[in-house]
Amino acid sequence: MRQLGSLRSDNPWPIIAWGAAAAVIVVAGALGFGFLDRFQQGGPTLSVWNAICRGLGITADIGPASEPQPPLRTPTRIAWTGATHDRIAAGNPKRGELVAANCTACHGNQGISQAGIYPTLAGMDAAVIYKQLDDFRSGHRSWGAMSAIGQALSLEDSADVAAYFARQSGGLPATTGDRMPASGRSLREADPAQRLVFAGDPRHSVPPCSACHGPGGYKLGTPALQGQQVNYIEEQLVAFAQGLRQNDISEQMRIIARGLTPDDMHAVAVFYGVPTGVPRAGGLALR
Amino acid sequence: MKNSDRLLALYHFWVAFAVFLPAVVLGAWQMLMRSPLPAPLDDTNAYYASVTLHGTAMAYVVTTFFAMGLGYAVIETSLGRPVRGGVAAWIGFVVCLVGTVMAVVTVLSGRASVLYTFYPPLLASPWYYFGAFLLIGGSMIWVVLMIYNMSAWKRDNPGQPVPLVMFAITATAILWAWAASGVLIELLFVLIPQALGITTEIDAGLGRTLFTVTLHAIVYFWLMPAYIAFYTLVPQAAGGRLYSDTFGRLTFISFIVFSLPVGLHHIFGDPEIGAGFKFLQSFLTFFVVLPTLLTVFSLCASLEIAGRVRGGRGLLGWIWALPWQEPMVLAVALSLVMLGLGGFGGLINMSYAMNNMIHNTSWVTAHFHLIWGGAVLIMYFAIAYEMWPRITNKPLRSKALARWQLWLWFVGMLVVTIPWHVTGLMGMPRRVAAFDYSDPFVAPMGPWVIISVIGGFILLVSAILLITILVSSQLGERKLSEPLRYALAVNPPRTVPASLNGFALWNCIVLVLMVLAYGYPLGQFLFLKSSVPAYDVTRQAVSTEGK
Amino acid sequence: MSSDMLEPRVPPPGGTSAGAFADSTLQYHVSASAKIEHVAAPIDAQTAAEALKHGPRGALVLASISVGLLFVGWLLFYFVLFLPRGPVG
Amino acid sequence: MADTYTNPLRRRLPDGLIPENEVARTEDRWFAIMLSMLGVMMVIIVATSALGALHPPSNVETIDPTTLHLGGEFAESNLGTAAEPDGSVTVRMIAEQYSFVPACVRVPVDTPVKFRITSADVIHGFLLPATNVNTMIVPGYVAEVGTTFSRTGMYEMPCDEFCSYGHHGMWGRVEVLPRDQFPDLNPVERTSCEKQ
Repeated sequence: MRQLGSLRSDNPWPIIAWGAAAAVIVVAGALGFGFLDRFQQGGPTLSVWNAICRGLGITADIGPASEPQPPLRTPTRIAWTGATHDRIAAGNPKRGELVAANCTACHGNQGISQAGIYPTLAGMDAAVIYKQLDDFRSGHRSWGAMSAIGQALSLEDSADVAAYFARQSGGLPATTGDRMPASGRSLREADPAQRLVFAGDPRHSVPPCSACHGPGGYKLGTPALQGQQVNYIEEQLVAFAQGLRQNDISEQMRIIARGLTPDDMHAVAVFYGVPTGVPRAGGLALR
Repeated sequence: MKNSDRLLALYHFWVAFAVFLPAVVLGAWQMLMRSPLPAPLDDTNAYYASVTLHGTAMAYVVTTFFAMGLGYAVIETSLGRPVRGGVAAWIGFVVCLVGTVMAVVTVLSGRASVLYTFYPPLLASPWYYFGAFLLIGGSMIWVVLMIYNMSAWKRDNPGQPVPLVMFAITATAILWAWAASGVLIELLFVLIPQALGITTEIDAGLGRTLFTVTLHAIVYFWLMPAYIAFYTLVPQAAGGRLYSDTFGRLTFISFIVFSLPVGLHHIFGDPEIGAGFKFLQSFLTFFVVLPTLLTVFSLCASLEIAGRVRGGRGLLGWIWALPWQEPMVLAVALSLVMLGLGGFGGLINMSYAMNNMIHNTSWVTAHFHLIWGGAVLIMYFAIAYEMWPRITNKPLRSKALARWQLWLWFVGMLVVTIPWHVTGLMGMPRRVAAFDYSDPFVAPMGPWVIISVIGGFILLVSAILLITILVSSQLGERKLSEPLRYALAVNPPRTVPASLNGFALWNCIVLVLMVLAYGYPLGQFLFLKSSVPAYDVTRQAVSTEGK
Repeated sequence: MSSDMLEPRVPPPGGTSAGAFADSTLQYHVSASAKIEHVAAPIDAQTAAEALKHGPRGALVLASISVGLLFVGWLLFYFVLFLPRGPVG
Repeated sequence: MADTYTNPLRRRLPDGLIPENEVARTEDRWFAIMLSMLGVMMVIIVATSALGALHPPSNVETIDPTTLHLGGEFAESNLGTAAEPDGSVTVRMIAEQYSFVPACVRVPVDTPVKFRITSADVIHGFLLPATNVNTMIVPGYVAEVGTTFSRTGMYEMPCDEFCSYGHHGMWGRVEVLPRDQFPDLNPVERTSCEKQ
């Protein structure tokens, strides 16, 4: 602080420095807030007051589209809010086991499916099961008996049964994010399935499946696919591509499936899936 | 030099260079990965982990350890007395080293592929954040020691000018303290609470804005050792004297003042900051160019003195008369060329709306590789060649090899970055693991990318050569070396105005400028409702926690 | 290789390291280092003054050319590349 | 000359063999030249930015990313290109891990286009090569960037910010159509580049 007090003639720097700093800030502030911000792309020139607000980031021109809105279509009722997480986390697997007794006829003992059209549920993320059940309940997803079953289940039932299946082993592996690096997991890979799964197809807006479905990647609301039924995976991809299934949030899977050819879909399904009736060794169908 | 201080400097330098070499290997592999050429272990996930590690190593580890080592060497040689607080210095060293190991191991395990810039709401394993916090926080011990040593010397030598090199390295430490405040606050109050599950939501805008407090000034923290060499080592290596001591002091002061309230120019493309503050900081950024422009002239003038004394005639004849066999003189010339090219890229980036042309393209990668990886790092090499005989008492093995190393680094860096500038203008995004070169849009970039890969491997050869020279010199015969010498100005000042001999005034100005430039942009997050759920890259979300 | 060792540094004509000549400026060496053995003044101030008797003309020319190129390049980028890419805001 | 020049800011600096004044004068001159060069650049930036209303995209507007699909501006039925009464168009998009939604949009040439984009999860980037359209997409905020395309054709749209493991697969497209073709498109055709 000694320096600050010394405004003697042998140290002109405090005056120079404070003066220069003040000048720079005043000029920059006046230009940035009072002048430049008045001009906007495709809009009228703003008053100085509005320009200052815009400069600060307080904008007034917020509002929905001015043209007539198309009728609202929502893919699902579920949103990944804290409340949803809490409800799923509150699921009681013991109670879920009782509810799940109704499921095993199709989805197999402990949720390990033996039939190609029914997905394996054992080890599936509880959030995924919960969301799909709610979509069946609300009609955002429809498939045969599942719509009726969904409507018969309460929210609590859904959370419980989701918790039960999520804890069953021998089905789908948990995605932990851990994975040793391995060769052949880039766009150079010749095998189309391996390439799609690990590198995607950027030209057709297809990201790598593994980034969300594993191995190695995970995304909220996304099922792990290793060990799922081949037919089921392929069928769902076709349904997403053709718009028969539309319950994916923000068109996530519809966009991707539209970029896949039928051959791609089959290759990916075979890569991930376990053909029906093949016994699983050690619980994990890892490649 | 006292033996303990010698070891202190040597250990810091060795951590820096030991981390540097593998980081270059990663860089070369990454270039291969994103090129059309075949790559070993081509795994896109590994690429993102590698980018995280390369960035963390180069941006935090190499630079921090190098600056700390240089600081301790400078204290002893410029103040002419041993480092005070040696125990604290070793504690700082260990803390930083533990942080480094923690961060590196976590990234290698694949649990922290969030890049060294963190990118909330992506969330890494808490161990990565702890590691980064210990590394950066540990270096604050060094900051305190630098300030303490300088003020203790000033107290003991009233009225004397602080040696320019000590003034400069203390300026570096003070700048680092200011710069690190952003990332430390982000780690402590945004990332670590979220990673530990203490908070449920994260404000990505707040995290990014805090990081920009660090993001520009950290670059000048990396840069300042190079400028220290420009002002205090180069003139004597060339055989002349420093043109102006005052210019040097003003340069380092300007870096402190103007490299801090300008960080928002890194997020010109972000929606959380109003246009007014973007322009304000763009305007201030123009002033951070000034010290570099002043240095270019001052450095040329110092070299001109040397060249003319050595018999150079005519307007530019002094250039040829310089002792080019000296690694330091060669390095400074190569550094200036890269500084010019990289600086040009920087002028484009900082020019308000023009940033949109190249924001987040490979142009930006090219820019900071030229500045830091080129202009700055080549001076780190030259400083190491200068320091090694002094701190090991073993002469440098071969100056010819050192010259080769510097030339290879220079050529490699240009071959790497010139194509990146071109592809950046073509619209190639950065931080991308793989490109589909069969896409007609990407295809024309292929040849450029292949050229840059060649440069990457030239850099790798140069890095290996550097380590070879340092190791073989250190294993050589012990021989008493000349002491490290700092350039005397043509007019050495007898006294220096108080403001050019300390930092109180400048810290006050920085504080005021930071409040004006960052007060509202950070304060707005108190009332903006913009917190979002985090996306943990390492484990599943809450739904299967109970598994 | 051995002749290529770093030390001793070949002294340039007209002087050697600090203390080798009588130079009045050396008594104010503290601005470089508090210890005279760490001060480099390979030439005395008189020689330096002689070298700069016309001012740092060469340095001015060299620095002006480099900075001039930067400036011209910036203008080209601004008007030839940036503005034709269309408005943004 | 050198002796008569006294810079008031540099009084009491030490004198040496080269008159300190001389050094100071050269320094001041160089400083002034550099300052004016930067000044010229700043004047150019301010003038062109004012004339062309050029700014970095800086619309500060917050939104809840978890409920975008439940209604409001970014519900899926509302995404894509919408014509405004004043003749301009607004493109609404979501960026999510690891897609742009819609993956391809169509807009008319020589028409003011305003992109309004938000993220459903993490940070993404939005870049149209060979234009100045470039903005970060930060979750919790709506990014807004406007331009006018002067050239028809297909523009690639890579995500230009690291958004985790699938980042390299996140590419979208914008197709700029001749002005007369655009009004004939129905809303579905505007938000999909597949041949109808």
